[in-house]
Amino acid sequence: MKNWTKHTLITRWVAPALLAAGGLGSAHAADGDANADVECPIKVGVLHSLSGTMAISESTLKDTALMLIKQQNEKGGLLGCDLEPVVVDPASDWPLFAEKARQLLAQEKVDVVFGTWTSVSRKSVLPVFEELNGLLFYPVQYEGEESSRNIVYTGAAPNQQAIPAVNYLMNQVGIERWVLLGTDYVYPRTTNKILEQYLKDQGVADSDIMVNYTPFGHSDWQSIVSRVKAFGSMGKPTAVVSTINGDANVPFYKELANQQISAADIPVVAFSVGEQELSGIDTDPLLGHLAAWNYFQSIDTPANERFIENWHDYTGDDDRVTNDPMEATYIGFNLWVKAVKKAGTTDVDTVIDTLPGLKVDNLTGGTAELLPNHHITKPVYIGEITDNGQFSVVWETDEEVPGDAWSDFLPESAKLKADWVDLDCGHYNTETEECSGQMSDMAEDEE
Amino acid sequence: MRHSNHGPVLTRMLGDTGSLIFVVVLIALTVAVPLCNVYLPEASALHVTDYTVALIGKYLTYALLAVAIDLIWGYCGILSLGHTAFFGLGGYAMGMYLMRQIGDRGVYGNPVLPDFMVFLDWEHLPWYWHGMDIFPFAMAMVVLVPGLLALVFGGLAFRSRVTGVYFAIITQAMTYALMLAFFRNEMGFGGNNGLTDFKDILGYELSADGTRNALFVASGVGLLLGFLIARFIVTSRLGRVLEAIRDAESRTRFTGYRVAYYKLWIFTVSAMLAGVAGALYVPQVGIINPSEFSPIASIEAVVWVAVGGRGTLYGAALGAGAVNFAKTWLTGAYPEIWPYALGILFVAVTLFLPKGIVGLVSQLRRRMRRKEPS
Amino acid sequence: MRTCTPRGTTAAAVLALLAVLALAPCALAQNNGQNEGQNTDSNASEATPATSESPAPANDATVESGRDAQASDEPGDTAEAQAGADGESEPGADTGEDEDSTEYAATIAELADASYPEKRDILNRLVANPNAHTAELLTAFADNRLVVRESDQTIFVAAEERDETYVLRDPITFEAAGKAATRDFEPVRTNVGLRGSIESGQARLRLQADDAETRLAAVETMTEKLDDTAADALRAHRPEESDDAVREAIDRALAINDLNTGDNAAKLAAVERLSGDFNQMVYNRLNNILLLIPEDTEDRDQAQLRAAVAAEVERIDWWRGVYDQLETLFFGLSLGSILVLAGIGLAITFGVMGVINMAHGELIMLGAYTAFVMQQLLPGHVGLALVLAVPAAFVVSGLVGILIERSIVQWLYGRPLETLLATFGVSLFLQQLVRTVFTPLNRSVSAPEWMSGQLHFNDMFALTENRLVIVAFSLAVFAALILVMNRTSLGLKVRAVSQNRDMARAMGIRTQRLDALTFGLGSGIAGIAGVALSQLTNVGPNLGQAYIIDSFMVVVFGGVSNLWGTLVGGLSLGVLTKFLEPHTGTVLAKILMLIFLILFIQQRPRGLFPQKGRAAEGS
Amino acid sequence: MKTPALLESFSDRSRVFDFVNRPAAGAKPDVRHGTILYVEDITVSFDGFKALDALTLYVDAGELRCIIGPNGAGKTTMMDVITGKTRPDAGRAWFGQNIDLLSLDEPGVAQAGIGRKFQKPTVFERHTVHENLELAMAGARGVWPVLLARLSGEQAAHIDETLELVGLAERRHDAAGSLSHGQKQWLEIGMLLMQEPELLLIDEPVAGMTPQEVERTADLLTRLAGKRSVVVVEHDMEFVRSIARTVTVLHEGRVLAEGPMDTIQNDPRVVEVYLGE
Repeated sequence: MKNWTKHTLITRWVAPALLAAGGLGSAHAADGDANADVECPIKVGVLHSLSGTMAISESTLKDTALMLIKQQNEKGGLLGCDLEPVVVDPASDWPLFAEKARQLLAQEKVDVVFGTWTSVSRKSVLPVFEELNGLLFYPVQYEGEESSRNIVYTGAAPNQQAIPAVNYLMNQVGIERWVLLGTDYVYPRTTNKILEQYLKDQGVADSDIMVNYTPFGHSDWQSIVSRVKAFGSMGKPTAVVSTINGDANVPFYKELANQQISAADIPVVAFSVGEQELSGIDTDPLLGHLAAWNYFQSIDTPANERFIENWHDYTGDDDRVTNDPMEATYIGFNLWVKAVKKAGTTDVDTVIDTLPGLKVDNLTGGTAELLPNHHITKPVYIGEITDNGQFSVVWETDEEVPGDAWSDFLPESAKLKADWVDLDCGHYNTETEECSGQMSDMAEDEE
Repeated sequence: MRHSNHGPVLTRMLGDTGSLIFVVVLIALTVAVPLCNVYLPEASALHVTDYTVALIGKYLTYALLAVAIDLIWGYCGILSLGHTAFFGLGGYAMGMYLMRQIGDRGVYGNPVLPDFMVFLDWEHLPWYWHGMDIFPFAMAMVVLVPGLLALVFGGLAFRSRVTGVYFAIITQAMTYALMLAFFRNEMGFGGNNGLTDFKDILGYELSADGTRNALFVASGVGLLLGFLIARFIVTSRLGRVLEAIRDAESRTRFTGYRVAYYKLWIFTVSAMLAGVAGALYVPQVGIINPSEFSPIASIEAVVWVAVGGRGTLYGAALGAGAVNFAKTWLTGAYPEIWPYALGILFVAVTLFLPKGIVGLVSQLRRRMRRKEPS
Repeated sequence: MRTCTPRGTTAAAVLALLAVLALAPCALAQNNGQNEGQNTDSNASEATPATSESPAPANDATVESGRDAQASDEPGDTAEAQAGADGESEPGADTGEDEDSTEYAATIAELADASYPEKRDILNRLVANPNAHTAELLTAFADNRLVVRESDQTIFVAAEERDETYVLRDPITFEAAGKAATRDFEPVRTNVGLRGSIESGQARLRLQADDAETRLAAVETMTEKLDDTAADALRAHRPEESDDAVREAIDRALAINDLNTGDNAAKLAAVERLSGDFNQMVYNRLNNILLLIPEDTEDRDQAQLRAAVAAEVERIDWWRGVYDQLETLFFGLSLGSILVLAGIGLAITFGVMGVINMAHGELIMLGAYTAFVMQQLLPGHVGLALVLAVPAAFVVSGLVGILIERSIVQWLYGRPLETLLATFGVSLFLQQLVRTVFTPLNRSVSAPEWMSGQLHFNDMFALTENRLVIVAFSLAVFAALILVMNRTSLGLKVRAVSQNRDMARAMGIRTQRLDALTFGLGSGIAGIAGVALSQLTNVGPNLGQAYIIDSFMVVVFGGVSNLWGTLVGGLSLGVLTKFLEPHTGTVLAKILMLIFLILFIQQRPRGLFPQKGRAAEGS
Repeated sequence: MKTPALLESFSDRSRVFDFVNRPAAGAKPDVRHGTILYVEDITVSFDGFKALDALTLYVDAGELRCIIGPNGAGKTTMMDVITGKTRPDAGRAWFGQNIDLLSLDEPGVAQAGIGRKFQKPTVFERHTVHENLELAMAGARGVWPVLLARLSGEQAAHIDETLELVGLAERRHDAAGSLSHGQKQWLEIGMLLMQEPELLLIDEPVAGMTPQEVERTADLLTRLAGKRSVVVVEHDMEFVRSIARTVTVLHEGRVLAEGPMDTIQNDPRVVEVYLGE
């Protein structure tokens, strides 16, 4: 904690110096006094799809954000101001995400945005956030390989989800043969690349790894499941590591059940199937299959209990489940609130400088600390699907795992590191010792 | 009022009041918006924000796509439900150029390979990426790739006289196949994430105000040129032939016109226009991704034309603007109900405004004129 | 042979059944069995309603063939009953009791902080040296009822009470050990692998059962998870076994084991013994032998063994090839039948009426939601609800279809492209309607028993029942539709109108009413397709969009307005895709199919079975 | 296996795509032998039904030929074969001595100099009368020439002339769809004339016309003959009698009888199948 503030100060000397040197009047009072810089109400953008294919996942996060805002307002708001949510619908349309992000930042002049789910939507808004110097909290597990000054990643990086899950299967279940099934897009591709490398490092032979990709919304899993079954019947314990996305999961699990592959035969560990996805599946045939997350609704802590209760009150539906991206939204929101309180302003630059090093409680009894690479520390849980559509935790990491923006298992990526405190760079090349590419960040700081 | 192909070309092309108004308004818009953005203070009521510039710029490219669709649907009766395929291909060609422009400023600092290839362990640049760093070459591809696809696809379809709904449906198949193909990461187009995080174009930073306004003007000029080309075609005798094909294909054939060539020609021209629209679109929205190929997107584009009024060209452009404006506005103002509004709009337009907004306007004008004398 | 129930809960189901049987003679009020642990006065009043309820879930569990594993960890008397029922499993626990029980207790204590592999090891030791309550202990373990007291790492068997308290028992003697607050305890975690081991441990204990069938089942379970421990246990049991069938099963298991561990002669004998056995494990082990013996071995015995094994493997491989092809064919047919189901309604609205109904997918979606609603209305009757959902979905989607026709489509006849636009609007509207009513989340539609198993031909070839049902269902729908079109006056009129509207009208057919009915028919069938799809895929607002393009492709491929074309087209597209898939991958297969379709339409612009006559020229 | 063949066929056909420089019209028919149309042994069958059964027919240059026959005799099918719409199963059809009609498609046939008027008047209803004639006007038919085409004074005069001839000068700027049935028939004849064909195939030209119009049509057709060859299919016996020099009777896809009207009228076979009804 102390360290961070020291670093923050070092990086922050630029702004005051500029002020002093040129009296460049209009520059924001980066460290200025609180009230001068806050315009009431404080606007909070919510950028989640409410229609289209992603609505199924994202609309819940919109509700979560609105609930958190409401609660904050009931507690008296922030810096004496009420928070005002600005909700827009990017309609699962990626260019529309960029447009809506621009609208939030340029027209609505929001102070912070909570939003996006898919990698492509994040990639679509990233240039906008960097250009207009906004602040986005991104709440979903993703493939890593990114760290932007203007984005805070509160979901899991691959080392906070995929690798621990594989470790569990390897060491605790004794899996020797691996099927990596994924939807054909960047998250599964990258995750599987990382896992393949990791497995090979652990001495798994090439012939014991099967990789298969399917298109989005793939619904006919007969042949693939049958091949998995054959692959898994060669005498070695086999598991499926699934990065299958959204809609394709239900038919996949249904086909597993149809071909009577139980979790005891070939367990499936999924990274995109949580409580909410389960609520759309008949879980009876899925008992015992696994998911790796940083949060489960079933984890029994007072904080989580309260959160679930609030959620049920807010939605008026006692059957609504909670899930990992909701917790990530919760953590992100609290981090932002804490940073704003500490900085005494909602000014984006100040908040970004204040954020690293802040710690907030997560819902599972630990703490989430925002690291200099704009990722957070997270505990990893492996849960088995139970018959009430929940997960029972079968394994967890001893302590929180720090999120790694650049994977150590991809040759090019291993050289990079992100550090927004000391290095002020999202992709610092440790071999050449310089911040590769991306002049826009530099340009911004000079302004 | 029918246009006639006598007299000077310009009179012929702009002889129609609607087209004339459209061209004037378009030129005014192309000039005024950047000026209002740059020179008027933010406090001014007439100031146009960056956001609005980007937004209208996007509408302009959509309008060009709509003009391209109207050219074949409104004048030749060819309903393509896969026209965003050409739009997308043009967009990808431009995206590839922009990607190559990043050079070694990507996060991995690789001077040749785009980032998404680096972390997926690609060793060489695929052959079709070569040359895309040269602007003129890339721009040629913007036109040639969609044109070539249209030529091959159209050649196959028109030669064997695939028409009407059959044609509409195989164009859906075409764009659907392209979408699936571009989603594949092995294709080397960035898969689902597509191409994004562009830095600059022709050395100018994309996020700079000047560049944005220049792109806006380019879109305006692009639409204007596209519109004029389309007008030139439809007011020529060729336009008559196209309409003849639309109304009585078989009769046209017996009159000695090789219908398949005409269709193929206009289809290819239209595809090229759509490609240009896509190329102008990409740098302004900052991303190109396979969802541009989605069959639904193509249907939506056809809907713009229907809403605006088919067979007038400017109506198509108007429709594209109107529907997209409605979408922008509703997704912001009424996020929960906008699909209802859009759905009802489509139904209402087809039921009550068979000739679209343009038809409504001329109907009103006729009614006014009828009142005047009395 | 596999059973339909997930294996993890089978044991629980059996126990629950036994519990109910044991309880049956007693009147519900006489809860003598549950004496210890919960006899304070304050609890008594609560305990009574709780126990009077308890047989009910247990009963349910029986009816639903043991789905509800939770039922068995409720009342204390269930455990008692199990103990009674499993009472016979007390072999050799009397000798050297003291030492054994100390070691036994120590073994159990190790569970407190063991990793999963260690737990498996502990389990094996417990089973190898059981006491009277081991079976009970394993059941509790599998049901996650073993807990560790955090203060001193002591293990207990717990039953959760209300008010966050546990009723505790000693894990060795199963004597009551008082009550305590749940927060002081951590569960001893199990995972699915461990539960599998527990199950085979239980099976090993059941080898001593009186009932031959139980023993047979135990042997089969052990064969499935055959390892050295299991093989040793089986070998030890072999001489005691009296039942022929069980002996046979044991011999087979031992032969399989011999393939790995036996000497040359034993292996050779095993190969002969197992000839014609398609079991996967046999195949793997045979292949292993091939790998271990070099092809040009000098040793004559080895060479002989190798030859025998190679011949057997070749034979199995041949059959595998045959079955693989059969399986692929079936996969193709089942995919095709889905395409047919999705497309057949469209063949009527699009093919016969010439209406491009972009909302067709949403009508399918409505059918799927109808299945969901029916299951909500009839909780506990999964299958019945699904069967009733078929006519219900027909009515719902049919009525919506008629509504669309009357309000929109009827004004747009002869303008197919305008219809396309308007119905596209309708599809947006319906999607959002469903989002508003049912939320954007997917809904879960359960599969009935008779649709969630496999039709098991042999160890190599099994067909999934739900696919079989759906193939049969789509054929039935198709047959019914053909009957309607060819044998009823409605069908006659529909065909008449589709060929010549004016003439039909002149002959007194009320074309307006007929249009509405025809559209309703096509839409209703889309609804039925939705019920079938609810068994295979997401029931969500986007369901329709996923199928609309495929539906159009099938209809166009088959030839518009020809129902047989739709059938042949759908099935052949399905089969073709499935035979392509292994070679090209899923995505490429789909792309190739689309390209094939484009080229096909180019060659035969009117589809597989073109309609003849002038009406076809119209569009 | 199939793909290369397909590709080949495509690349093969792609040579035809070279439409840009295609000559506007084909060569003129060679009629030095005095015969302009040779139809020999043409057979067409639909699902086993023989619409034309080894039909043989010759038309002389400058002749006005009437073809009659009961419904289903094969008259329209014969026209379809000649104009490239229907491919016969067997037989030959030549236009003059040098043009193989069976190798041409509809536009090819039209460009070679055969004009066709349909039974039901088919004009471009949404175009004006003037535009209809302009579209039909003989001249380049390639895409680029048409795109850049402008109406020369000579061509405009020609159109005016034709407008006068068909009596539609007053209505030149009206949409063709607004014309009466008879006017449409005339417009279509006018379009035929604009095509400047060597051979006109005219299917029931006077259906739906008033007696005056019929008379004018007869007059027009008679005047055309000599300069061009005309084949008229007609049911109206009065009309046929008024114009015909040679009449061919088709029945069940074959020529039943051929000769001057008087002879035909008295032919017992003809009377039996046709006139007798």
